[in-house]
Amino acid sequence: MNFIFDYYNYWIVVFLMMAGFYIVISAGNLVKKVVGLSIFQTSVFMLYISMGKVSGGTAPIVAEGVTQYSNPLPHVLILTAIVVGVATTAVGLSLIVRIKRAYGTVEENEFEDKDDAI
Amino acid sequence: MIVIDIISGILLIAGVFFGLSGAIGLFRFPDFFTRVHAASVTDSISAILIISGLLLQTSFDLNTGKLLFIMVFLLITSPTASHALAKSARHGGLLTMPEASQKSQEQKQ
Amino acid sequence: MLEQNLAALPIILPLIAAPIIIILGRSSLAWAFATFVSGLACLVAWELLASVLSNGVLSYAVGGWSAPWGIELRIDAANAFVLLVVASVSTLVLIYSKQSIEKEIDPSRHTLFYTAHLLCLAGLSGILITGDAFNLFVFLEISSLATYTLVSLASDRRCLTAAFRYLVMGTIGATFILIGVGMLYMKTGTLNMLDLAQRIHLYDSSRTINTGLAFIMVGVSIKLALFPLHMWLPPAYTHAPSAVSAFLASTATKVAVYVMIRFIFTIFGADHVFNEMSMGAILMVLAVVAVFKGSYMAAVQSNVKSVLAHSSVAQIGYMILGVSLFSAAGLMAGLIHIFNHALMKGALFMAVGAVFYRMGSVDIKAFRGLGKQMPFTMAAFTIAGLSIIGVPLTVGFVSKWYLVVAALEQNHWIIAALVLAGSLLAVVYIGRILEAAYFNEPEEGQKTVKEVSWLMLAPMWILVLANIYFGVDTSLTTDAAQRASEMLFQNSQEINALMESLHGTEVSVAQEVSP
Amino acid sequence: MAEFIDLVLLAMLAITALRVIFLKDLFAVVMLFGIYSFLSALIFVSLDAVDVAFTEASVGAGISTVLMLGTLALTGRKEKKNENASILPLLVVGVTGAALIYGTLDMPPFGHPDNPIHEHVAPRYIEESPKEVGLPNMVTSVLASYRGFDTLGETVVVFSAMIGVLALLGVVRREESAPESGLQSHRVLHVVAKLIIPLIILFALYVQFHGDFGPGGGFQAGVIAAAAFILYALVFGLPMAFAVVEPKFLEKMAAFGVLLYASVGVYSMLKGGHFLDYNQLAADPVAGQHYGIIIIELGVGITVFAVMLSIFYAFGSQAERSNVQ
Amino acid sequence: MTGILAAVCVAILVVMALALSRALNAPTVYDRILGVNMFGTKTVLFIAVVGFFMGRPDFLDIAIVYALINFIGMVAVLRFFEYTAPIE
Repeated sequence: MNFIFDYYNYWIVVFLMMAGFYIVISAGNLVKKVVGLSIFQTSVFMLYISMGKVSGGTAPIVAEGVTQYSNPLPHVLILTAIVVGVATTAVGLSLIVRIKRAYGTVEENEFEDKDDAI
Repeated sequence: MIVIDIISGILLIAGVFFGLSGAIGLFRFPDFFTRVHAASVTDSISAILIISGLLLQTSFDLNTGKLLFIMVFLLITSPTASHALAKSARHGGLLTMPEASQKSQEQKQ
Repeated sequence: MLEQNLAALPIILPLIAAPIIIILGRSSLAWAFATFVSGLACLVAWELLASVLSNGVLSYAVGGWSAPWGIELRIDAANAFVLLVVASVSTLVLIYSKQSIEKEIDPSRHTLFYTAHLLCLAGLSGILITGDAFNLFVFLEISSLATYTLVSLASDRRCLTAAFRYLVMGTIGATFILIGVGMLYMKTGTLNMLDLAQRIHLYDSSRTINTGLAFIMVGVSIKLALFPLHMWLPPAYTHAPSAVSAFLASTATKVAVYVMIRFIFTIFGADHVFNEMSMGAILMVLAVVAVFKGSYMAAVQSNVKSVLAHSSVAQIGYMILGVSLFSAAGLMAGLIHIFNHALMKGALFMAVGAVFYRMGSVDIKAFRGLGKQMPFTMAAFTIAGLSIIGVPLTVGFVSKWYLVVAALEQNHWIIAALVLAGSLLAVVYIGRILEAAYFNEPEEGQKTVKEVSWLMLAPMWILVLANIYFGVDTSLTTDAAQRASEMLFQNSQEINALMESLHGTEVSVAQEVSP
Repeated sequence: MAEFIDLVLLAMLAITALRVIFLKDLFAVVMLFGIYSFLSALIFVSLDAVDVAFTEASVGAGISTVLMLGTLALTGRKEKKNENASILPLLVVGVTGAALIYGTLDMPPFGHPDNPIHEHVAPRYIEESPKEVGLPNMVTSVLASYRGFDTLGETVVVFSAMIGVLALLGVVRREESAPESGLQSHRVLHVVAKLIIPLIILFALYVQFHGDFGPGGGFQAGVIAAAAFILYALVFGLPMAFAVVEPKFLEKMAAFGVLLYASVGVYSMLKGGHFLDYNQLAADPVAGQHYGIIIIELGVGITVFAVMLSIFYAFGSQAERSNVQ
Repeated sequence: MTGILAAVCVAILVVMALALSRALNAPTVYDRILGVNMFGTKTVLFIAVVGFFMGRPDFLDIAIVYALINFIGMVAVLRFFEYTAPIE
């Protein structure tokens, strides 16, 4: 029981990561692929934040009467990673807009007959 | 002190009650416009009540200001959003329940 | 001031220059400025290599915060060597790109091209010299984003789908690296690579750390386009503007190979990776398959850029093969090939870009009769092509020689034979193009063209001459590569020794307790 | 209780993610993605990562969703049925997931205070940073000072994204006066938008300069300020927004922000320190740290504001163009 | 007081779950948007209450951001429907 209590958080996060990853590699629509990519990344962020949590701790901003703080380092890393994620999303989406204009479609399997696929 | 806590508790619970009834209304009402009505009206009142309840818990510092800001903000934006949404739905051709039933009767005839 | 901060300059110079270009806003000025900055970075890289070779490892604490609390830049013989390759190729490509992109990129986007190029250079330099695992991820993303932009700048619409595929694969790879780094961090509490190496084996074969290792290896393999994760590379290099193909083919994947080497040798310890996790065998098989699949695919393409792109997959196979041999000689062969392949592929893509500049096509048909019409370009192509094949007196021969020697040293006769067989396939795909250029008459109605101008020929020929020079006088490359591989192996052995001492103490503690 | 909240939120996340897999209406997918971002930000709050929650809410749920909607307006709403659905993706995901679960088995237990990451490196940030850097918000201290180089990299990533989007889409201006632009028919929205946009900008300024003491900082402030202008552009139309902030000006502004950040580093090098060594900026190291952090946060804020807004301009102008055609 | 705050937290979570289920399975597009909007406003209240419940109410800034982004998201959705036909 203790074992489950120690790890349930990580397991659900792994499930979320895999849901996002599945959308990326299985979706035929490019917009959905990008959504999947974002979900995948967001879930990885949760893995990092989970490891920074200290039970009984509080947010790492100095306050009176608090002795136990959660770990600030994962927060810093993920702040950076979120920004990286949105940058990738923006470039990916603008590629999709251009692809739509050039090919008239954003469905993966509709490229095959016209040109090389994604 | 205890009086304030009791008042604040009552406000909070009342706020939650309205929130819950709004959520039920989201499912139970027959057409979109009545559902918007249920959601938006209860949204506003529950926001007012819950935030007032919390306001009593603060000691008139920055947090009071922030809570007031949230309340004002929600009171402005939430009805606006509902109004714009309903308007958009009307433009988009969504019908109220009486209209819809009338239309289906006309089609039958 | 410069002396003290030399280590940070290869990153900072292009990083600052990129926004300045946007503010300057004129493309002719942008070209001169970008080339100048890249040249400066090249000089700095040269200085760094010299300083590292004479004084040993250079450590630089960014922000004055010492590692592991702050971010450390760490320059040793191995990454200074690769850094020099990246910076010099970048400079040559920038010189070349002035005319090349006029033909291939819309004029309104020239400024953006130079900015993206410098950002990519900054990112690649950052990946190479940072000593912090998370900082590596940040620079990886800078270079990747710039790369997607560069690939998608071409006027052919297929570059868009190629860039998108690259973006999806690249982001998955980067996210895998992020997961892996997270797992290492979780177990050790540190992100500094040196500190990681110290603390990673505190636990006897932890499942979390081994999973982290696996994720990092898969992520890096996507970035370096190891077979079967190479699917993004051929379309990206085929449809990108020629200058971009020349730059990326000779730098981006090399940097990823270096990242793999670094993780294996300086963090996990080669013994752990190759013997306990038995990744050596997996890498070796994948590398050999990559060599043959890449070469075969190259031999059946009709688009010459596509031929070269598939050949890149094969050449990456050679590099990984060298690494997977798990010997100082093999690692040295891999490092030498990183350097040499940059020279060959850079020259080849530049030559093809020159053909595109005149002919407007890179189909193999367009090459017919070009041997007479564009003698200098095709001569450059021929020499670099011979280098890919591995003809003596070129750098390709040097790479193959060291690789075969390393394989034979470990009695891998089959591997040695396969390396030579791979060269035969290279003869086929390079031979087809040379045959078209020298022995076929141009088709009816094909336009006759002139040689390109010296601005495009000069960088191309500098690389070609380097192909010959380093093929004859191998002292510089072999010396640097040897120093680098010895250092990496020494690191790896230190980790090994640390591991043994840790487990040794654990055992002895247990023995003390048990009676 | 905290665990309970955590579990409920995680369950909601899992359901949302599963629903996204099966939905074919892309508009709904994007809406659910917005919810997913909101929920994950809530998880971050309950796991004490308030700064991260701030960023995720404004970036993931705000900017990403708006950009995705902009893309959908151009590409259509329906995902076609995938005929050649194969077992391969499921297999890949299964193997990856199994590897991850295998990896979790040796992980330090969730939330224990004596996990390795709480004992190495981080204690210095928690114990020393209020003295060494002088800020109560440790996240800001680590972000801007100890790992300032990462943050410079992050700013450059955002800048690269702008370069990428401009290279791909560019900002197209329409010459002829638009037949319809903005939400013309929604009078109430016009009034409300005029009312709250100043409030939003005020809040952005507060976030920018209060980031040293509470959650927030340059990045979040930049996004919020950009959100105010995005709201303006959405309600009144892009041409009106162009009249307020020029697209060309935004490019230079983004570049200026990066340069401002880097110039702090260069200045500290000139003063004889290492790159980004804020201790050199003033005689007193803590004061130096303070100046340094204020300037670089400003640089981050300027760049992020300019980049987010010009990315929105690029998408918005594409959408308006296709609408006219 | 903590008991009441905890109960309020749970109740708001229930409302959020209901709004979420509406957003997941909606009869019309507009119902979906309505569900998302309600989810957003309830999240704002949830953060405010949780802040007091956990004893660190100084994180109300996040609630403000939620309210703000929720509104901008709604406007973006309405704008989106100016371009595309909303009825499925």
